[in-house]
Amino acid sequence: MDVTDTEAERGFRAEARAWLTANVPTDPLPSGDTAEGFRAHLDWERRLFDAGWAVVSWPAAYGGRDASLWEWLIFEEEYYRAGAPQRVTQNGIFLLAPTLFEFGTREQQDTLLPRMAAGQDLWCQGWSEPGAGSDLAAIGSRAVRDEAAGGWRLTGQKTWTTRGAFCTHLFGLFRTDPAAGRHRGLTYFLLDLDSPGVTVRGFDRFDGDEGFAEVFLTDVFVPDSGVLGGVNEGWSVAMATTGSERGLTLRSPGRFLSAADRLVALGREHGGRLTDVVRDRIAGEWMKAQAYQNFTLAQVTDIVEKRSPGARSSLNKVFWSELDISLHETALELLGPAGQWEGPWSRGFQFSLAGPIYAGTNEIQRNIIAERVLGLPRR
Amino acid sequence: MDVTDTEAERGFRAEARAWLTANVPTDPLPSGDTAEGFRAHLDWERRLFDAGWAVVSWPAAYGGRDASLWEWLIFEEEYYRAGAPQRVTQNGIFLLAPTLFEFGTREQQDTLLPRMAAGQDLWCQGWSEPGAGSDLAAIGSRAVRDEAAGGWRLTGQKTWTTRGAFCTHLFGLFRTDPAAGRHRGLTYFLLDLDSPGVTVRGFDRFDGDEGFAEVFLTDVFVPDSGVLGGVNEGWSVAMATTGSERGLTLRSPGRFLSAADRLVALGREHGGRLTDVVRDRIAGEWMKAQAYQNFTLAQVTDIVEKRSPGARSSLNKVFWSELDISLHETALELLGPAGQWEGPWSRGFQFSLAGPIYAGTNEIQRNIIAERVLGLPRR
Amino acid sequence: MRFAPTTEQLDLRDVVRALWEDRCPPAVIRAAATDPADPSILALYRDFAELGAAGLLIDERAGGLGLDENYLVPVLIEVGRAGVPLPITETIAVAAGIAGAVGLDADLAAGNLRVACDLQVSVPAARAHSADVLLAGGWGGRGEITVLYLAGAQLEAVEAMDPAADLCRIQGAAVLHRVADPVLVEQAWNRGVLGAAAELVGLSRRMLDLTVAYVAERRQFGVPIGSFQAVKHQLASALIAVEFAAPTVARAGAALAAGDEDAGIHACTAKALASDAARQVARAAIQCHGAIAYTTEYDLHLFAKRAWFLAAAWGSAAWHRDRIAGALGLPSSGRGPTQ
Amino acid sequence: MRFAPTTEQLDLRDVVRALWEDRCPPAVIRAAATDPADPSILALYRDFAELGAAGLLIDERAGGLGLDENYLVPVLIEVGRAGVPLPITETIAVAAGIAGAVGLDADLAAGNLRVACDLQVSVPAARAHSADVLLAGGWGGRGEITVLYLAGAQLEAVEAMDPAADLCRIQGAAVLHRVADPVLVEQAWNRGVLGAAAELVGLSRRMLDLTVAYVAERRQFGVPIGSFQAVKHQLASALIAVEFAAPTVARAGAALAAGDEDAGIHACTAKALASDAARQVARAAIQCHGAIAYTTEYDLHLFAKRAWFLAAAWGSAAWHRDRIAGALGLPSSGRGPTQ
Repeated sequence: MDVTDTEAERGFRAEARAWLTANVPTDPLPSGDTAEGFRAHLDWERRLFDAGWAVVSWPAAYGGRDASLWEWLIFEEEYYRAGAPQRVTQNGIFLLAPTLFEFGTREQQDTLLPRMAAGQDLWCQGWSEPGAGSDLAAIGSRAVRDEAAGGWRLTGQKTWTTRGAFCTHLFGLFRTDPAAGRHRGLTYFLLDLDSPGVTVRGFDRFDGDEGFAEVFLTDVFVPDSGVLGGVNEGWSVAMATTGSERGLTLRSPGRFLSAADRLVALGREHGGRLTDVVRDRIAGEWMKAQAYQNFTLAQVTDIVEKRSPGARSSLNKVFWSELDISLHETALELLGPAGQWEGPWSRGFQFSLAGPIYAGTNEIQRNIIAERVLGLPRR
Repeated sequence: MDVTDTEAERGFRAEARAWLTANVPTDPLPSGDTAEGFRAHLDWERRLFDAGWAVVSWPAAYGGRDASLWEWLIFEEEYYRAGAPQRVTQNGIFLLAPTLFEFGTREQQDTLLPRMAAGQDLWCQGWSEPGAGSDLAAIGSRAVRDEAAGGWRLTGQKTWTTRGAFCTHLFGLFRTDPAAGRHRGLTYFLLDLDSPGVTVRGFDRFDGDEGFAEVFLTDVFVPDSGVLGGVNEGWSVAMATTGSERGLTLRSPGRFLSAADRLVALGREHGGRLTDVVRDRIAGEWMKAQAYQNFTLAQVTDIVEKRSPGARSSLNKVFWSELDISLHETALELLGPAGQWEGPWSRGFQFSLAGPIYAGTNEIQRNIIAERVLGLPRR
Repeated sequence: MRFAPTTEQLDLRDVVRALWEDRCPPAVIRAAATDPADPSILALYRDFAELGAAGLLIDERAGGLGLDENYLVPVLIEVGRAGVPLPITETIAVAAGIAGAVGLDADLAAGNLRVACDLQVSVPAARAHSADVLLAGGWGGRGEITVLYLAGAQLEAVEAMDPAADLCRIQGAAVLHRVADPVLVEQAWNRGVLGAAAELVGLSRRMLDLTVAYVAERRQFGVPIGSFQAVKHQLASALIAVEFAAPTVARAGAALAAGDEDAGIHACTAKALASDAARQVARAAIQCHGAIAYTTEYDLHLFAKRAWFLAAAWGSAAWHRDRIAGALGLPSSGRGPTQ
Repeated sequence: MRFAPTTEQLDLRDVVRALWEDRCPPAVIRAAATDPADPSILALYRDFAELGAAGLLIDERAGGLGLDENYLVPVLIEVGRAGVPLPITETIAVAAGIAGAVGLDADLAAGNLRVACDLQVSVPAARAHSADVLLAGGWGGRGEITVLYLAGAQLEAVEAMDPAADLCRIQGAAVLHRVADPVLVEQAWNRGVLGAAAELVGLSRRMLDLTVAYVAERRQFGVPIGSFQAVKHQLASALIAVEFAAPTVARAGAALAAGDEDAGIHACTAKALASDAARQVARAAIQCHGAIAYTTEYDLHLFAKRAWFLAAAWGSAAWHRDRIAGALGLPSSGRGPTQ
């Protein structure tokens, strides 16, 4: 066990902290899930990119710093500690990019990754459909071969597309072989939302922001260069991305350590009315955030030493999503009726409720844990 | 809404309270789930019977008082408030007797009920088998027709038979038509444990008491008078009893009101070290006991007015069994390390853990609630 | 002993339920979120008052129905079920006794007066835009209650999670009366607590109904998602919470109606259980719906947000447990919850 | 940065695990419940000491291994997994530093000394019958620790839920030494807390293993009961609790080994999470087993009762949360838990 930064890591941490301290906007930006807020966040993303902090773990050639996983964790910790803005580009950077690195052609990587890092192409995710949510393999949107044009014609509907109304590109699964079984016959496509035949309709999320979109596609042409991985191999390609989403990349411990610290600060700030009951809960939430960090450090060690976490990343997903809710519930309990007013904790509470639903519901995650980690029998 | 006793009910309550005050042993009896304790409890049961309090809701002819359901609730409330001993005859009185009243012949009723009320015949339940616990319909013990002798030959094994080592008689289900489906071909038998071919082996429960028994049957003869309800109709006959077990009869609100009051008293007694956290939990437990009473009063009203609670009795079972655990957990939390010592709260805690398991596991009860109360689809 | 509503109580409930089903679909809640003083919202109150329900607790001599809390509970459960964006608990329950003391009872019974409450005299009042009168003070059933006219007052909106909460800080309202009678102040508080508890039961049932309907119809993996045990058990647990809170709310209503000494204890118990039940139901309902719960186009969020709001109002569950613990003689550090 | 045991730590763990698998089956726990001073129990300790593990934390000059808490944690997890009915945490963890200060370190490292603890000086000590020395005082890492000889003392048994707890009130033990060095007293406490947490992780894993094996094999309704979602989800949740407690225990071990300033905070966190996890696992394990869990013939109860006992010892989860809250600067009423 060695839980201290190396000298190089200390230097990396100091550099990140110094830059963030100097550059993080002092006033919070408007929500990145509104048209206006999205623009403000994009400006921030571009500043991050210009200073080399947008994609620290990527190769320098694509705008990164070749940072190790440990350095990435350090950056995330500092990022959240500094109260820096949410990453509105995260669906591209954290979900699509790992897949591009693993399955993309060199040409796809060279073309798409630098533009993604720079915030020029803004990617949203096209997994869910009205009839395919938890049951992703039920996807019905179709892609039909257009041999003459050297590509595919896409038709169907995607929904729950986070920030879809503000993005420029979409990645998602489409059915290329309707005769094949549920998981087979799907292909992973990359497409420009400006293509003819695409209509995007934004709609409001729980907390009032226009955070979702429906994407309607009618005979949308995508050239062969827009296929990621093999034709009819979309399921396994997508599962690699989903693995990233469920695993480390989306939810770094820094986020929860910083949220727990804010909860503790809230408790101190309202110390005059802090009951022992809420105090006990705050301590419990703080401990869970520590546990999440410790679990993640162990998991990163495994990844670094080539022991794949596999289905254990489902433990991660369930834990952080439930921690996020209980942490916010505790804050609302402390605030009393004022917890019901518009504010960072009430917004955070609403947002947290989505955690056990997206990226594979916690019910599905618990099935995975039971079957693949504990080895319980399937039905 | 009228939640006050009528004048007659007030009189009944006063009479019960006076008798219990004068007669409940001041020192607690040894556990009724040991051989010695069982005898002590039987003495108590016989005193109850002699004074007419053993089976208040039964006809006077069988040793009861023809009490209404409301009076029965009043008696139970007073019984627990007085700290009177557990009823070691309860499996007969509360589980078999309702079935005898509904399905028994006049002769069975006249023969068996008075002896049961008087504590002369001591009945244990023979439902579970090693391979048939939650899945009661998987019963494999067989009864084969012995036409010549005018009865049946029973062979098989029953288990988890509460207080089986101390009882004189067993009621249970046996398979009379092996060719019929799971729920069909079962018959409800009544038999004397002294019959040739019966072996009873007591075994220890969690809390160290010899509370369970295995009953082995080899070619045990039971005459036709030992069949309750029709041959091959055991399932529906048994389900009526199970309904009683899951419903009102076993768990009267008096038991939980009295346990909640004892918990409150414990909190006051340990007031010097009572934290606000435990205080909050005690109040919560006390409230749940009130809720259980209120729910039961509504349910009794429904029964009195001929609106069957049906599957709603499963709500009852889940609620009291989980209340019983959380109530005891709260007491152990208050007591700290001393909660781990042998004592009424640690014994009660261990006992409470069986609640969500027996009389239909809470998993099965929640299935019933979801499917039959909420109307969710079966698989 | 009889623990069930009477036929008259059931009839009243059915009439009120039918009114809301007809006149208060979710679109009305959405309209209130946009403009809480929308004429259609006020018209809705007139329809309700025409049933006589505005004066439910008011003496017949003042034009009321002269009924008691046994009737109030089923009516307010229906208010909760429909998510009615009007201060009905405040008007027909909290204000009824106070109105009698200050000569406003006939107006209130006639449906000409709607009331908002600011019992902590610092907290924004809910639904002030659709109220004519404000009751200030009386938190916990103690102190005095000031009756103020809202005409001419300045209302400063406070944005809330519940889009139909219509929270306002109020300044410049004219003081009309002060009521210091401890019996009336305590009664007003207990009725508010009871009313919030009843609304929470109704809200819980509405959320459960929506969820049961959704999971029975929504298919994934080739079956309705309601056939999965994980969904079944979450909803069964949620139902248990509601079905044990509901008779406790009824019991509190009966205790208040009978003037029982421990009526306040029953009201505390009812509010604590109904608040916790509603929060549990909201959580299960959102989780079992999945992503659609998370959109504003679907109705569930309207009821969930109202439930969270009411669970935190009129004393949180923890506040009521603290009060009960005190009544049970359990010693406290003295740092109990304040709201 | 590297957050994983070293090869040496894993090797030590494997050796200890193999020892218990061979020598400490559940029958040994049952034997200890009947006679805690049974010679076979003491022989078991000699086998353990022969591995050198008795002196794990003791200086090599005194015949110990001179290792640190990074090695202690995996060893004590195995002690928990096997439910070893010996005061191992007390002897090899709590007493190690104290023994050095009073010249008992060589005896302890040689396996000639077993230690029981009564840190509150009023609470019965666990496993006193198999101990030679008692440490009294030092609760919470404060005050002084008295070292007493148990030879000739009167032991009055206190019956406990855990049949192998061997709880005793002790009188007439001869005082041998007093240790007031605050560093040693705090270290002894932190190591006890860490040790209990590690044992709880091992107990949790054992209970989970038993349950997973049972539900995979037990059939009802024509299928293994482990194929029901309700069983799967209970066990998945239980696993999550353990798998997030375990690295936190490892982190506390590392912090103590490194002498970190906040090592005590990590130890508190570890004990709180491990206690809550073990209680959750015990509950899920019993429920998923059904009736068989409820018999003493089956083994599960041995581990569940040990887990409940340890969860309540060395500071309950609530005690440690209170301490953490204090360290985080959260104001308190001052009426925190005392144990």
